[in-house]
Amino acid sequence: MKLEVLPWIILFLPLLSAAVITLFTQRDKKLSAGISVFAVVVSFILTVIFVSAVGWEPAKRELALNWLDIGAFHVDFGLHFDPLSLAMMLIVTGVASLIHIYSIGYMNGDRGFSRFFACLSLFTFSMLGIVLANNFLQLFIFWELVGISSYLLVGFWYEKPSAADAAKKAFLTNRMGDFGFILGILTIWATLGSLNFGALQEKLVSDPHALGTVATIAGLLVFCGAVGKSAQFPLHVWLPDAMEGPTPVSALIHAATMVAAGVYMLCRILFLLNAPALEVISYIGGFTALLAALIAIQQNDIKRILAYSTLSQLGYMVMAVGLGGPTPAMFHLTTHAFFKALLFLGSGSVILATHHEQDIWKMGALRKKTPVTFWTFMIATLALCGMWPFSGFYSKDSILGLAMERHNHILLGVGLFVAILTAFYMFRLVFVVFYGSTKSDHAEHAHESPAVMLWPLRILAILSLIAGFIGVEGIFTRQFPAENAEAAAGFSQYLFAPFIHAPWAASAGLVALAIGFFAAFALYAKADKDPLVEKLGPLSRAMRNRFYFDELYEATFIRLHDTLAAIANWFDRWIIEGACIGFLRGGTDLTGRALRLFQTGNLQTYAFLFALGVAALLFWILGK
Amino acid sequence: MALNDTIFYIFAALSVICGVMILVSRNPVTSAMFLVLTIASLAGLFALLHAFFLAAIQILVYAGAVMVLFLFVIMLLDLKVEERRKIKKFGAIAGLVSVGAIFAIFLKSLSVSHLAGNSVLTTEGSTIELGKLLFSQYLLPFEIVSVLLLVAMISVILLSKKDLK
Amino acid sequence: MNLSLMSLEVCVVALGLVLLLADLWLPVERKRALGYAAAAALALLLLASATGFGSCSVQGNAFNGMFVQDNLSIFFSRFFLLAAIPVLILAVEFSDRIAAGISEYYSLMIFALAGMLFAASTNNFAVLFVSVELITITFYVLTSFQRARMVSLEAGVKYLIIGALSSAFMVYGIALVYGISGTFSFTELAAVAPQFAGNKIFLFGLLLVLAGLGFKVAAFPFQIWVPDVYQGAPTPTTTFLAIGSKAAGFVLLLRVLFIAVPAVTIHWTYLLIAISAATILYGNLCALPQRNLKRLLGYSGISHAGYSLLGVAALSAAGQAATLYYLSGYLFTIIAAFSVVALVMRHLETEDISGLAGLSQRSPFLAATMAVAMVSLAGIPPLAGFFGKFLLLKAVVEQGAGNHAYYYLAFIALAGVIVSIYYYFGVIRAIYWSKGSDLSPIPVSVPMRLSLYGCMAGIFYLGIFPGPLVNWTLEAVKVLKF
Amino acid sequence: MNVGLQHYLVVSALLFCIGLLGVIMRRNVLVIYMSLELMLNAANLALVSFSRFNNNLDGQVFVFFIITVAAAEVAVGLALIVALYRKRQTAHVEDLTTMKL
Amino acid sequence: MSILTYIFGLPLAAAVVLALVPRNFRVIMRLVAILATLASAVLAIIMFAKFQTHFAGYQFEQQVEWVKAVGISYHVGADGINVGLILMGAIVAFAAACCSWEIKEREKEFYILLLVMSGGIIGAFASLDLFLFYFFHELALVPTFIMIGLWGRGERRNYAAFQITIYLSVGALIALIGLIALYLQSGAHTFDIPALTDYIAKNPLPANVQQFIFPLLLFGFGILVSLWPFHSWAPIGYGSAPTPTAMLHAGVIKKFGLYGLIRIALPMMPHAAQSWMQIIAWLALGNLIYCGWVAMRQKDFNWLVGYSSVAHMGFIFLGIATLSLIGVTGAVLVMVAHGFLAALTFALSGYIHEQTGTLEMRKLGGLLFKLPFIGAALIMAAFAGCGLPGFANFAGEITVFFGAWNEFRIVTILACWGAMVIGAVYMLRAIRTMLHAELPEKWANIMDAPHIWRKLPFVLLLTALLVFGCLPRLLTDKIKPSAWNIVQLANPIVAKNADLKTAQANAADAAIKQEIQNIPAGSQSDTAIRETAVKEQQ
Repeated sequence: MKLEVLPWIILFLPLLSAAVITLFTQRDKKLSAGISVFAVVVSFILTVIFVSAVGWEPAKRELALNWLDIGAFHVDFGLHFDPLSLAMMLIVTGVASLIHIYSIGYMNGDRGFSRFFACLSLFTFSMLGIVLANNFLQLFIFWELVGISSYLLVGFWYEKPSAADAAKKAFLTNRMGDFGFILGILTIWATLGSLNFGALQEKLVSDPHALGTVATIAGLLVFCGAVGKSAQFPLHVWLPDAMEGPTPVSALIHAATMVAAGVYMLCRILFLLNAPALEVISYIGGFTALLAALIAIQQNDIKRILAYSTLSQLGYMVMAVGLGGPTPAMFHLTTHAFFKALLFLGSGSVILATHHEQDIWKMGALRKKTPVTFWTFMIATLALCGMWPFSGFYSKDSILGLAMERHNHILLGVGLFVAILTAFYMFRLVFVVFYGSTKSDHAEHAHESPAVMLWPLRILAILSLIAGFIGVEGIFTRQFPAENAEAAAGFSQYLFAPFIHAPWAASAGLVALAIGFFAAFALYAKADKDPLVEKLGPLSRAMRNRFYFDELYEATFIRLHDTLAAIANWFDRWIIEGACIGFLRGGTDLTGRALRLFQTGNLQTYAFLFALGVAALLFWILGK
Repeated sequence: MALNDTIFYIFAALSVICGVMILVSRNPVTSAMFLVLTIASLAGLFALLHAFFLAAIQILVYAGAVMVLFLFVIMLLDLKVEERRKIKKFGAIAGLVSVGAIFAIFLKSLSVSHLAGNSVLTTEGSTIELGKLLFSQYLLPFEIVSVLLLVAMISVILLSKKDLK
Repeated sequence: MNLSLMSLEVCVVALGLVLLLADLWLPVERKRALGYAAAAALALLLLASATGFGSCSVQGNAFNGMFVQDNLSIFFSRFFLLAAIPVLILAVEFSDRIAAGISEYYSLMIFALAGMLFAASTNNFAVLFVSVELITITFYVLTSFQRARMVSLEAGVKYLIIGALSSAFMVYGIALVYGISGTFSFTELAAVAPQFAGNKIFLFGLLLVLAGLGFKVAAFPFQIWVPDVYQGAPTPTTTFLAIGSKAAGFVLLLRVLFIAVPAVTIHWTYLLIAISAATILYGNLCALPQRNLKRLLGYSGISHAGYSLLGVAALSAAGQAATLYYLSGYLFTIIAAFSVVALVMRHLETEDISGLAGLSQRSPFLAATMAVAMVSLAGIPPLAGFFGKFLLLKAVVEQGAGNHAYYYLAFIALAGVIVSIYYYFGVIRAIYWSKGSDLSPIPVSVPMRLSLYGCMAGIFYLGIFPGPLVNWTLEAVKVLKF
Repeated sequence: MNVGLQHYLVVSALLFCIGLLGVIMRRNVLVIYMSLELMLNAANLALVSFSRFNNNLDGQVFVFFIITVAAAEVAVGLALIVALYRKRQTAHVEDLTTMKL
Repeated sequence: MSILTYIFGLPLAAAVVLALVPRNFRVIMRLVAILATLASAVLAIIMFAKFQTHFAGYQFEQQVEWVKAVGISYHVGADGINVGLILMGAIVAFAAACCSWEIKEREKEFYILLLVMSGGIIGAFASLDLFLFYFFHELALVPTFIMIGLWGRGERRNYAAFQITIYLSVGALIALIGLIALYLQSGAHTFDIPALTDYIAKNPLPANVQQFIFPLLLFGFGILVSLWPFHSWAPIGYGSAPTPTAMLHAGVIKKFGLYGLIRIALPMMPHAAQSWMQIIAWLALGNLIYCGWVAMRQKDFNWLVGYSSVAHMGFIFLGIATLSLIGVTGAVLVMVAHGFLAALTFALSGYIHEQTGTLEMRKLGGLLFKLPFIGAALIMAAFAGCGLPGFANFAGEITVFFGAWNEFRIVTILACWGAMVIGAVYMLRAIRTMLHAELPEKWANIMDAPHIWRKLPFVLLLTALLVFGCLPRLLTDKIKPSAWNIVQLANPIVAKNADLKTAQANAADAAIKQEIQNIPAGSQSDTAIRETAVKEQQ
């Protein structure tokens, strides 16, 4: 078998499984799950084989088939291999494999079991498509396909109105981002005449000003896509709602992979972005990180806390890209994929343990009852908060270091403050859920999850622990050579690298962690209800209400659109249909009725009209 | 020629006045009588135009047959004086205006048109001449008219049958 | 004198006489079937004419040029014969509603037909006058034939008065035309007309003649009698009036305008356009709120006269041919429509559209026939009405390049078609989707069924295979100027 | 001024118009019918005078046809009116409006 | 005889056969209708498969004299522009015949009308003679009216039937005037489209004549396609139509006007076309945005779909307005895609209506529980409707955007908004209200499509959407050469500049293909013979 066939198999195997499940094995739940898991695991294994075969060479390789070719509009369906995409493939198939396995346990007994796996497979296919896309339009196509999968999975329990609404909201919000995205693609295509990343890069390398005046706007328009998919401010509102989906979905799509696609895409098209665009991107990222972290402090739903945490971390990544550091961004993306997936899966385990209870104030003291969950959750929390030597420490440090390197003190400050907040809200969560007293019956009768769910937790825990110092960063540096690259050679060097490269950032990060931890400990170690609600007062309410963004959008944007729709509808009904057509109809009818009045039935009238007709006829011809 | 002119004016005035009387008299019998007079004066004009045969026919057929038919019907139906219903003024005025318009246009056209008007008038509407023409040149319409008369005959019989079987 | 040219007309007149005579000897109960015999005889004559038997299709003049037999007259004589056959069959069907003199009814129809045949061959104002009178006077009687019904008599009187009025105008017009030109003959008139084209009395006379013929074809503003007469007359009469009398008007109009005085006609572009447009609009608009089916068909008849006038107004051979084509399509369509009306409304006092309700259950055949007829009248393919309208529009638009008024005319015609679709589909709606209370089946006799089949075949044939007739109409109008 | 063709034509037109007015303004069907006869007679006068001044007998022949046709028409018309009267007991046009609009 | 004649002749012949079948043989009538449309669909697929890609001329041609005096002939043929439409028409006709289960009364009339409609519209797409083209379209149009009136639903169906009848007749007649004027002004004395096009290409019409005729065709055809603001017949019409009628009309017949614009108006009146395109683009925006907004406010699902189908026409108009190869190709692609989509959506809504008796969205909800298959198909249709990739609509719409971007920047941006956001809003809202959330008690007894035969039409249409969505080149490679011909005629300047390279490539391509064509082989022999004949003439 040729090596070129492998990626196609990797890509299409999940799709095939989705199709087979949908068409043939809807009834047989076990078989469906088996097919789906088999497909994604095989994809993962093949990816590993492929990666080991081709290595991490930055040399670009492409496989392409022509998809559409009309004049200047030429779109390939191509696969693009470089360290960026290969690493992302590994992450996607790997995390997806684990979550697929986890889902067997989590979704056990659900009536949409087969459907769930079909959608999950479809998602895996779409996500791989984004990763492998070699041109803008293909990227856009898969971009939309992950949107579909997300919609289907968020609305998986469609009988719940909140889930159905959340799915719709997620999709529509994403669509607004995609609107900018497609405009960006159009602009770039119209200016540079190509959609292929390689070709575009070549053009821009040979002539950096090829985009001319539209450079900034094109970059920002493309960034819009990332804003939507990665839920950056101002389109961040959909992600917390998307937690209505089953927890594995939150873990896979709304934590590990899909939401990271925006960051991935920005790295992929980094060559297009000029300085002003990057600046905007970095500030949007920073602001999102801050905003989300603040909101997370006062959330009580375990998944929502994690969702805001995700937002916040995505903000970090986007900020990193904006600061011109794709490597830190991708590094953080990788580690975040592991520990955030782990956190979600852990929370899923907790939720399952407490019989679908999601309010953290109704849990408590779960440490003993769900030990595996607790320990893995703890590892993930530490990773997220940036505790040495957990993976999050390294990746977060690289971002903070980048900010410092760029002398962007505002963003550095934001980053550190967010790090404090992160530690605070995560430990708040840990203390309330796992320590303290049991706060409800469900928590009283909690039990540990089945093994099929615990093994993915364990594997992810290991990954969260080690991902920071096994050289992940190195993969990305191959693609984006750093300015002062010092290739770390060995394991121990990796382990202590941050302290050597950017000691200030590393220690500042650790200090921030400590501040956050102690604050949380002080406030929540024994609390039965949230003390901050009273202490912060209105601020707390604002935080709990997500700073009223939903309401704001509801009142402005959605209201505006609905008003326009109402006006259009009114116009259509009363002006076009009513006035114009009604006038024509009524006018014609009335004319008919009026003309008919001449037919009085009276001979004299008839004779008179006849004579009048003759007179008119004569006058017409002879009257002049 | 003065005599002819005088006769013309007399007959013309007579016919027009009688025509107006048809229009204005309330009793159908009176109208019919005035129509007879008009027809008779027209016959006079025909004679003046040397259409002697037609003048005779006019009297015989029209005044003699047609008008008698009319009177007969009037008597048969025992038509009284037209009831004095309110005359629709608007109708009358509109009628007058439209007819007036036709007449005005006719006069105007007449005033600007060149008429053939031969100075030497040779036509004599004698029976022989007419007969010749009728049975040679105009044989076809003549025959068609015969069919027409047949139709009229059948029709009248049909329409006047008292019982509807 | 070439009398043999008139063999067809002579035969028809003879047929009328034979019918009258046969009436004397036939027992009452068999008089009804006389109509079938007459129809069969006419069919034979039509066959003779179509096959060129005898001198039915020999071209030439007779009676010192008063009578011409050319392609136009041959076309129309076949047209009239074709129209008369189903009308007679319908009359037989209708005979139970005619109290007295059914064989006279047939023979009067035959005489009217003779009048039309003469009209088709007219080449002289004298023949024009007497043939028009023959047709009109016969129709006075035919209209008021249902003496038991008040409306029939009322329609008869109305037709009589307005008809006589129009005759008076026409006669006066003929007098003036004769006075200026000194001749009644179309041929001679054509030679001298150019020199009188500016003579106002001459034009005055021609306009009065036009008014008289306008009455016959039901052109605006001389259309006022149509609805009342169509409504009141016995349905076979209405049918014959709608197609025969109207077509006779058209052939005379064509002959006068395009044979006798083409030199004048050419100046009347706008007049003809206006008449045509007004006729179309008036007919269609008035039909819109109409509930009485016969009256509705009357109004629609006005509009169809308007459409046919499009071809006249176009002042081109294509237009004249289109008029002929359109009339041919109208022939089948209107006969089918009126036949259905006569059959369905047999026992109803008024011919309200609601009487059609449930027809699709009572007699799917009649329902389908009526629907096809309505669709054809509305001018929708693949039926005759469509191709006719297509040819007419084509002729009109063709003139549009030279005179933009024709474009407006085309649009007015379109507006008319649109309006007409509304009421024609109203009829279809009544047939198919109103629930009727009376669900008794409607019997249809075999000859009637054959006649309706014939009409349907004609409607479809002219819609789908227009080629032969188009060629023939183009041949027929070659005698006309332009 | 010598009496010429114009004079005859004016008279004939006058009669024609009077007849027309009669048709329009009178209510009795019989009178209307008489007015129509008057109109035909006006035409006759025109024809005869044209015939005379054109030195052409055709006009007179035409008058002959008109008279014949008019006679036939009158016969039919009167029969019709009589039939109507029998049915409706009226000869007024205003009563003949069962069909309208 | 050309295969095309069979494709539309079969349904028409079946209609005649049905007329002779007694009224109570219901199964036979249904069978005849389904078999006839199936055969026609299979033939259409064969024809599509045999179609020579990259060949710009007409294939499967047949020409027979009809009315010689007027220059009308029976002339059918397929090129890239109509090959997809014919295929789409035939498949949709089959699906519509399958969906005629819901008709329970007067089946005979219904099936006859349905077959006439199917045959008529496919015939209209296949014809290469102006008169025939119009003739067949009207033939297909009339049954629509009767079907809405007779088998329609809702209280306003009468009004709807008349509204659609009158409105569409207005459009058709205006277009007829335009066509006649075109025929007359060209001076070619033929209604034959290829001949006329060639003739006009050599003897262009004067500018003022073009300016006169083009609006007639534009607005005449525009009314037929529900060009804003002449769209108001569509929602009410589709809202009241029986399912098969709505499927055929919205899916297939509506494309006639667009096809006419592309086939006739653009190549024959380039001057006018260029000057009108700005206006068309803005009107297209009226469709896309305005009708999208109106759709957002609809309470009845069929009305919503009606408005959405109106909105989708905006893409096609926008594509046409570009007068560029990409735009026109995209427009044709959307035409085909939307045909399948509209038919699918109406088939689904018809199924739901049959089960629940209402399409008022507020009364529905949670239907996905009971109707997993139908619901899933509806969701997919909604996805296709808001332009998600994987479905043919996406390929078409995106192509249109790429074509329009350089010509009408602002319009394209707004159109994107309409496509990406507004379309998604109303489609997803509908899904949300109808399929999601709790199932009301009263719909507890509704049934999903029970067996494969009931599912067949939906599956077929979905498959078509997916196949062309994933492999758009199946269509675009066929469309491209023909679209190129048209664009060259319609917009020589742009064509020369923008697409020069493609043109040369295409020309070379076509030349090679032509060489191949010249060897008479099997089924292509008629085309090949025509080719040779052309050469000989030269």
